[in-house]
Amino acid sequence: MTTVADYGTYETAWCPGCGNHAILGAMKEALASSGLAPHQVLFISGIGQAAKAPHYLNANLFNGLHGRALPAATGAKLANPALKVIVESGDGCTYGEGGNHFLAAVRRNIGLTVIVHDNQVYGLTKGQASPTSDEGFVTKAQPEGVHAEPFNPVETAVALKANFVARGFSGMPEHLTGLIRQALAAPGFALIDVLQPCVSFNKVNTFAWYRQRVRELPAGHDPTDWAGALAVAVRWGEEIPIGVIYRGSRPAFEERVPALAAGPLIGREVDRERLAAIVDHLK
Amino acid sequence: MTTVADYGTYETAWCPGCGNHAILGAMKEALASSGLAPHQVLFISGIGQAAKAPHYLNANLFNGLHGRALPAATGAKLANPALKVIVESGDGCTYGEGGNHFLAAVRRNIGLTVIVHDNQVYGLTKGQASPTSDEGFVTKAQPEGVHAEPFNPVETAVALKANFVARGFSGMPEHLTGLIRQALAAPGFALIDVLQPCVSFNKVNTFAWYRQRVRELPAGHDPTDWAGALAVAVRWGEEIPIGVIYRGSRPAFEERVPALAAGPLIGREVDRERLAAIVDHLK
Amino acid sequence: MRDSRQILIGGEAGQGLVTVGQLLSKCLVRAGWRIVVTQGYQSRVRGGHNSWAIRFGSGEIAAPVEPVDLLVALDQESVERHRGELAPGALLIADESLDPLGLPGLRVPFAKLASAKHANVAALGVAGTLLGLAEELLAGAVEELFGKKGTDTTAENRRALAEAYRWTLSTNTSFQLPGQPLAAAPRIMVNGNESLALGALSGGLRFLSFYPMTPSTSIALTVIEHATAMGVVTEQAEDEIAVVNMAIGASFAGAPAMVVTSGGGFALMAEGLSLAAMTETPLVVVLGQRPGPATGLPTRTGQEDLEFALHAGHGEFARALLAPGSPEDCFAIARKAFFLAELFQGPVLVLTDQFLADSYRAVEPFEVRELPAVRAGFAGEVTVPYRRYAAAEDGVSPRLLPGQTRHLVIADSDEHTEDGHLTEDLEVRNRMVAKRLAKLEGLRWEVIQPRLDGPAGAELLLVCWGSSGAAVAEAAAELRERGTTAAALHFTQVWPLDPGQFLGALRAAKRVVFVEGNATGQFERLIRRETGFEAGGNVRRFDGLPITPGYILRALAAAGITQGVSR
Amino acid sequence: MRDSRQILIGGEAGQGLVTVGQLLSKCLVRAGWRIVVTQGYQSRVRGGHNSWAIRFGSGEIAAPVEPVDLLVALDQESVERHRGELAPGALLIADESLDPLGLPGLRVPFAKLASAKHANVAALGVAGTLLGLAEELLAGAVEELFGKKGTDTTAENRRALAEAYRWTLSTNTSFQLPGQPLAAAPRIMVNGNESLALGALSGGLRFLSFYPMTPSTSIALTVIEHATAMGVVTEQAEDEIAVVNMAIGASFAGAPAMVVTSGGGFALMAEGLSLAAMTETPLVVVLGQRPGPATGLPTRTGQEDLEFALHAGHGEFARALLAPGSPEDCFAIARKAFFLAELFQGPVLVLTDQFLADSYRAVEPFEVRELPAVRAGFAGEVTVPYRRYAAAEDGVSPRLLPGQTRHLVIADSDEHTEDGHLTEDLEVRNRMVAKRLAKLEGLRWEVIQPRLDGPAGAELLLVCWGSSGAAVAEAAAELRERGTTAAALHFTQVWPLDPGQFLGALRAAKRVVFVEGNATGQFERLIRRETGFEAGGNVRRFDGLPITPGYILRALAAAGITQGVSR
Ligand SMILES: Cc1ncc(C[n+]2csc(CCOP(=O)(O)OP(=O)(O)O)c2C)c(N)n1
Ligand SMILES: Cc1ncc(C[n+]2csc(CCOP(=O)(O)OP(=O)(O)O)c2C)c(N)n1
Ligand code: SF4
Ligand code: SF4
Ligand SMILES: [Mg+2]
Ligand SMILES: [Mg+2]
Repeated sequence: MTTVADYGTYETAWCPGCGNHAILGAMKEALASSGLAPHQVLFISGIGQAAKAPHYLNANLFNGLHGRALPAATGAKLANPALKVIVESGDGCTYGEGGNHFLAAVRRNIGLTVIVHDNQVYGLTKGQASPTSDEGFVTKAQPEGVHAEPFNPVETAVALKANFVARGFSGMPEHLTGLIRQALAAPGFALIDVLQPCVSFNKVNTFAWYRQRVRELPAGHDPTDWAGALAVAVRWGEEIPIGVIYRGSRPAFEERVPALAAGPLIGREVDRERLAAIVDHLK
Repeated sequence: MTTVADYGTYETAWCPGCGNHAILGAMKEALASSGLAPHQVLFISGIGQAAKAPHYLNANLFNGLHGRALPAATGAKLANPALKVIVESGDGCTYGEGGNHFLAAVRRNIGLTVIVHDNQVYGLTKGQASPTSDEGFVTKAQPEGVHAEPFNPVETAVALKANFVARGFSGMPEHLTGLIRQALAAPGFALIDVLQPCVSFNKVNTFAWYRQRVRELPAGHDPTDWAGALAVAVRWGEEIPIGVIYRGSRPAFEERVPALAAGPLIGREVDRERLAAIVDHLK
Repeated sequence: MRDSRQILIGGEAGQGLVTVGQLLSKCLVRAGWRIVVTQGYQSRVRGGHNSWAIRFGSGEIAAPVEPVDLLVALDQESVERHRGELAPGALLIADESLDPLGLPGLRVPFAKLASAKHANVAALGVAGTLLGLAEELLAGAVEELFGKKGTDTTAENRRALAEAYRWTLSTNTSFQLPGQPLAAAPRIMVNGNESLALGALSGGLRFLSFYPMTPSTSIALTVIEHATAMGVVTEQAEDEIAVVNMAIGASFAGAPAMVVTSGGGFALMAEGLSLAAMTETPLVVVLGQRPGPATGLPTRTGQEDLEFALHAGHGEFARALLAPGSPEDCFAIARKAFFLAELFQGPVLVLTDQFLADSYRAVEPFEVRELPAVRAGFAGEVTVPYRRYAAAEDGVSPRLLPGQTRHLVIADSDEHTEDGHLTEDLEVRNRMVAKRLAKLEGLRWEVIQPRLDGPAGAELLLVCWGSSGAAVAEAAAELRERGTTAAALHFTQVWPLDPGQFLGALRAAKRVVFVEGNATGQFERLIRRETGFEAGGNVRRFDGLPITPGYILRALAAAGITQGVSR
Repeated sequence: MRDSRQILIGGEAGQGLVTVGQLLSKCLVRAGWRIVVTQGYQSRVRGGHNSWAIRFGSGEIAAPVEPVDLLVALDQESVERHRGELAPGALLIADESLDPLGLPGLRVPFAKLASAKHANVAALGVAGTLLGLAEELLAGAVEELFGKKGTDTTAENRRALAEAYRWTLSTNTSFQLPGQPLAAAPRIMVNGNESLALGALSGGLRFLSFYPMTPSTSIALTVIEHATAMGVVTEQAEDEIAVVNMAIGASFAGAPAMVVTSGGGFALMAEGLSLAAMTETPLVVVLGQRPGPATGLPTRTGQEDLEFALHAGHGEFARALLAPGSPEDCFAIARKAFFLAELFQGPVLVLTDQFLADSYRAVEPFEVRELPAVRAGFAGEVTVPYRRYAAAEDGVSPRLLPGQTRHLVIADSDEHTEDGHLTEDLEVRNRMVAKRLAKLEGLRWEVIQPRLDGPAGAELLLVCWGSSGAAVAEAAAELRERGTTAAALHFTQVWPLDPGQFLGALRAAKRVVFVEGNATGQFERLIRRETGFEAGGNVRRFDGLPITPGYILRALAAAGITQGVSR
C-alpha cells in the first residue's frame, strides 16, 4: 500500500506562507490515497514557482520549458498510456506562454491530470501580470493596471469539453485533495485550476480575498450538464465557484489512436515483415 | 470619394470556384463603401491561401509569418492608431499556429478588424485538418478522422469579450459586405469568421453544406446581451448562425495606453529635457 | 555526360501533371531504367506553372540536369518556358491547339483520342509509346492508380491509352533512347522523403509529431500511411513548438521520436533543441531546407540552414548534423540518426531539401528484414540509488524509462545534480557542462567518412555536402572526360567533423572549390573555422533550383577555373 | 591590483539585502567613490543565498573581483560561504547571535539597535559608519527610499541609523579605505540594464514589447517606468513570438522598436528575426545572456549565445551584433543599435549578460540634451510608382511608412518583387538576395573598432568581448605591473568584423589568448573562421559567475602561460 510517506518530504524554495505548500500536501495525499506508487506516476512541469512542485515529492519527473509542459506530457502519455501523467505548473506557464497548447490539449481530451497553481501573477519573475490577473491589477510592469479581459481557464476548458473541469483553493486543502483524487480517476483531460495566493507579489488576491469569495458548488449542481456547467464556469468576481464544475464523457485521445490498441509503444519490436511488404509495394 | 475601382483588380493564385474570391470582392466593396482610401488602410496577413488575399487589392500590406499576423497587427496599431488595420488570414493561421495570439488579442480588445477565411482545412499545404475541422474529418494526415473537439472561434471571442463578433458566409457576399462594413466601423477587436468553402481539399464542408445550414440571426437577436450572445455562439452543426452575434463596449486597448493620448507614435521628437531629468534623478 | 535523356512534363497545377509524371516514372522504372526526377512547383494549388522532369538512362545517373529531350507541354506556357532548355533533336508533345513555336514533335489531337477528363492518360500514352514502353506496362500502372475508382474510369483510361498508342505509332515518330534498359532485379521508386520515412521506420521510429510544412510534409504523410500497421503514433500538433516538445516527451517516456519541418518551423523548435540536449533526451529532427529568409520561396530548394542548424538553441551542447545526398542515403541516414540520438542521448539533425525530398529514383529495394532497430533506454543493471545523470566519462549515463522499473527517472531543464534535481551549485555546473560536451568526442568516433569520387591529389577538387553530391560528382567526371583531373568530395555528415578524414584530401588537391546551395558559403567557412583551410574558389546557387552538373561547369568556366563548356 | 576595497552583503532572498546593497552603493557613489556591483542571486523569491558585492575605489575600476574586505553577513550561511573569499585584514559585520567562525570584526547587537523590521537599516548604518560615510548621507538615501511610506517608518529608520552610528563608533573599529574619494561632479548610479534602457530612449525608442525573463526584465521595467513621460508604448505580450512580431509590426508602422529577452525567449524569436530581415524592418533585439542550455542557471551569467545570435533565423541575411562592456557602453550601444537598425533596415542584436545587466556603477551623467535620435522611415522624394524594395546598390531602399503618404507600402515575408508582392521569379530572387546581403558591406563601414588596452606587440594579448572587457584589461594591467608586457583587445561589436581593424594587433602579439564566458570558445572560432587566425590559448569560464581579473590570472598561471599568481 502506498502512503504519503512514500512521497517523501523535502525542503522547498517557496516563500513561507505561500499557497503552494498546501497544494503540494494535497497532491501527496491524493496520490497516496489513490493507491498510486511513485514509479507509476510521471510529473511533467514547466518553469515557475509552481513548476518546482514535483521536485518536492518522489515520482518520475520531466521538468521541461516554461509554457511547454502540456505538449511534453501529451507526447509522454501517447508513448506510454500506462503512466499516470500529471502536469503541474503555474497560470503564466499554462495559460500564458502555453496558451495554444492548453487549447489544443483540451480539444484533444488527452488523458492528463493538469493542476494549475493559479496565483494570478508571474511569481518567479517577481510579479508581472498573468493571463488570469484581474483587470486593473497593478504591477511594476503594468503600472496603470491590466487592461485585458482576464482569461477564465475553467470556462475555456468547459467550452472546449475537457472531460473533467474543477476549481480548487489552496486554503481548503482537504477539499482540494478530494478534487485531485477525482481528477486522477477521471479518464481524458482533467483540469484543476487551484486558487493559490502568492504572498509576495499578489497583494490583492490574498487568502482572505479568496476565502471571502469561494463558494462550494451546491449539491444540486449537475456536472454532466454541459450548458449548466458553462453557466457556472463563466462566474468570477464576488462569488467564485469551487468544486467539480464539469464532467464529460468524450473518449480520451489515447484511446482513439489505433497504434495504441496493442498497448504502450515502449520496447516494441519493429515488424520487419510488414515493413518489407511496404517496401515491396513500391516496386 | 473612394470607389471599388480604387482597390483594383488582380489575377489571383486561387483555385477557380474557391470561396476566397467572393470574400475578396466583399472586402473591396466594404472598404469602398466605408469611404476608406487605400493608403489609410493597412492589411496584415499571415501565410496560407487566405493570407494572399490582400495582395489582390490596393492597400498598405505587411504579409508576415504563418500564425503571426495578430501580434504584428497589434504592434502596427499601437504605433499608429490612426491606421485602419485589417488582419486577413486563414483558420489554420489564426486559430492553429496563432491560437495563443488570438486569445491574447481578443482579451486586449485591440482595435483590429479580423477577417478569417475559415475553410476548416489547411488549404495551401494541401489539405490537413485545421482547428475548426469537424470531428471525424478525414484527410491524408488524419486518415482515421479528426479526434479533437473543433475550435469554435466565435464562441471563444464572445467568451473573452471581443467588441464585435460575427460570422459570415462566402456564399452570401452581400451579407458579408455588410458585416465587414460594420466590423470596420466598430471600435476594439472585431472578428468575422467567414465560412469559406475550399473546393480542392474540403469535400465535406462545401457551398451546399454551408448553404443548407447557415441561418441569419433573427431580427430579435440582441447582440449586446453577452449571455444571450454566448448561447448563440456555441451553436454549430445542423444550424449555423450567421450575422453579428455579439457587440460589446469595452474600451479599445489603444485608447487605454497613456502614451497614445498624444496621437500616433510616428515622427515624435524625443523629449530630451524629460530624459535629462530622468538621468539626473539617478544621481 | 552520362548517357541519359530527359522528359519534362509542364503544365498548370491541377492539370494532373503529377499523375502523369508519377505514372511515367513508375513505368520507366519497371521497364528497367534508372531515373532522377526533378519537381518544380509553386505555392498554389491550381494554375501557375509546374514541371515534372524525368532524367532516365541505364548508367549510374543520380544528378538533376537541365537539357530536355522530350517536352510534354500541357499548356502553352510550358512550351514558352521550356523551349530554351531543349537539347538538340528534342521533341515536343503538345495538343494540336497549342502553338509549337516551330518546335519539332507531335501535335496531338487529344480531343479525338480521349475525353477531356482522360486527356492526361492519353498524354501518358503518347509519351510512353515514344519511349518504347509497352502498352500493358502503362495500362497496369494506370489501373493500379485509378482501379479503385470503378470500372467505368478504368475502361475509359484503357481506351484513351489504346487510342494514344495507335495514334502515336501512326505518326512514325521515333525518339532515341539512351541505350538499353537494365534487366536486373526490380527496383522500387522512391523519393528522398519516402526513403527517409522508411529508414526511420526501420530504425525504430515510434512517435512522429509534425506541423505541415513544405517540403517535409510528405515524410509525415508517408509515416502516417503506415502508422497503424507499423505501430507508430503520429500527431499533427498545434504548432512547431508543440511538435518538438511532444516528441521530447514521447522520447523521454521511451518512444523513439522524430519531427519533420522546414526553416520557419525549425526556428520555432530552437528552444526545444536546447531542451533535448539539457535533459539528454534522444530526438531526431528533419529539416527540409527551402530558400529563405522567412517564407522565402516555399516550394523551392536550397542549402541555407547549415549554420543555423549547427547553432540553433541557446547554450552550448553536442549535436550531430547529417545531410543525405540521395534517397539511398536518406534511408541509411534516417536509421543512423536514430542510433546516434539514442547512443548519445540528444538531438540529431537531418538536413535535406526540397529537391531531394521530391526527387524520385529507381532504387534497389531496401533490405529491411535483417536490419536492427534502436531500443530506447538502458536495459542493464543500474547502481542504486538510480541517478539519471550519473557521472560518466563519455557523458552518457544509463537512461531508464519512467514507469518501467521502480527507479524514479528525473529530468530537468534547469542545471541539475546527478539525480536530476535543479541545483545552483556551481561546481556541479562545471561537471555537468563537461559531461554534456563530452558527447561530442563520442560523436566524432561515429562520423561518416566523406566520399571522394575521383583521383586523390586532383588538379581540381570540388567539395560539397548533402543533396548536391551527385551533381558535383558528375561535374567532376565530366571534367575528367575533358582532360582535367578533377575529383569530388561529398560530405553526408557536416557536424561534428573529423579533419583527419578529409584534410589530407583538401591539401593534396591543387585547387579546392566549394559548391553549395547558398549565398554565403556556409560549409566553406565551417571548414575554415575547424581546420583553417582556405578554399580556392566557390560555386554557389541560391535561386531556388537544384545544383546541376551543367550549373557547376558553367560557373567554373565563368570564374575562369576551367575552360568554358557549353552544356 | 587597482586600489579598491570590496564589501559583500550576504543573506537570504527576502531579507532586504538588495535594499541595503542599493542604499550603500548609492551613498558610496554620492560620497565620490567609483563602484562595481556584482549581484549573485538564485531563482527564488525568499530564502536561499544572495549576495550584493560592492567594489569601490577612486581609480578607474570597472571589473568585478573576488576578494572581500568587509563582509556584512545577514545570516550564518553568509559567514560560511564567504569566509574563503576574505582578503587579509578583512572584517565581518554580523549579528551577535551568529557564529563569526573566528573572523575578526563586529558582532552587532541588532536587536538592541532597532526593531527587527529596521535591522537592515541598522546594518546599513554599521557598514556606513565603518566606511566613513556621513550619517546625513545615509539618512538622506534612506528617506528617499522609504519616505513615501509615512513618517512613522521614516522616524524609526532615522533612529536605527543613529543607534547604529553611535554603537559602531563606540567600538572604535577602523576600516582602511582605498585612498580618497573623488571630489568631481556628481555621478549617477546605474546598472547595465538601466543604461541600456536610457540609451534606447535617447535613441528614439517608441515601442517595447517583452515577456518577463531574467536578466532582461529590468530593461523593460526601466522603460515602463518612464513610458508615459517619454511617449513610449510598452506591452508585455503573451509569449516571445508575439513579442518579436509585435515589435516588427510597430517598426513597420513607424515606431522604432526594441525587444528584450534571454536565451530561451530569444530562441522563440528566431523566426521573427528572419522576418525582420526579409521584410527589411528595423528591429533592436537585446539578448541578456545566462548559462544554458534550456533553463540552465537562470540567474547567473555567461557568454554562451554568440554563435546562436549570429546564426539565429532561417535563410541568410545581414545583421549586426553589439556587445557592450560597461554601463557606459550599454548606453552608447543601445543608441547605435537604433541607428544601425534604421540605416540598414534590419535586425540589430545587443548581447549583454546577467553580470552586466545587474552591475551598478558610478557613471558620468549621460549628456542627453544634444543627442540626436533616429527618425523612422524616409522623408525625401520617392520615384513613382513607389516600390518598397526598389533596387539599390547598398541594398537600402527608401522606406516609407504606411499611411503617412498616399503611396502604398507593401512588405512581404515571401520572396518578393521590388513592389513587395510575392514572386516566384528566380531572376528576381537572385537580385533580392544580393540586395539584402549588400547591407553587410554597409554595416562593415560602421563597425566599432575593438579597443586595445596596453602596448601593441605585447608578449601576451588577451582577446575578449562584451562584459568581460574590464576584467581582461585589469588582468593585463596587473601582468604589466608584474613585468609581462601584456595587453587586452576588447570587442564591443562581434559582427560583422573588420579584420583590418584587429588582425595586425593579433599578429603582432607573441601569444594571443582568448578569454570568454563559454566552454567552446565561440569568439575564438569566429575569428578563425573569418581570418584563419589561430589562438595561442584560452581562458574560459562557464560556471555562471563573471570573469574576474583573478580568475584570468589564475587560469593563465595554471595553463603555464604566466607565472603563478595568487589573488
Ligand atoms: C521562454 C521563457 N520565457 C520566459 C521565462 C521566464 N519565466 C520563468 S517563470 C515565468 C513566469 C512564471 O509564472 P507562473 O507560470 O504563473 O508561475 P509562478 O511563478 O507564478 O508559480 C517566466 C516568465 C522562461 N523561463 N522561459
Ligand atoms: C512556421 C510555419 N509552419 C508551417 C508553415 C506552412 N504553412 C503554410 S500555410 C499553412 C496552412 C494554411 O492554412 P490556413 O491558415 O487555414 O489557410 P488556407 O490555406 O486554408 O487559406 C501552413 C501549415 C509555415 N509557412 N510556417
Ligand atoms: S513568490 Fe509567490 S508564488 Fe512564489 S513562492 Fe513566493 S509566495 Fe509563492
Ligand atoms: S486550395 Fe482551397 S482554399 Fe486554396 S485556393 Fe484552392 S479552393 Fe481555395
Ligand atoms: Mg503564477
Ligand atoms: Mg484554412
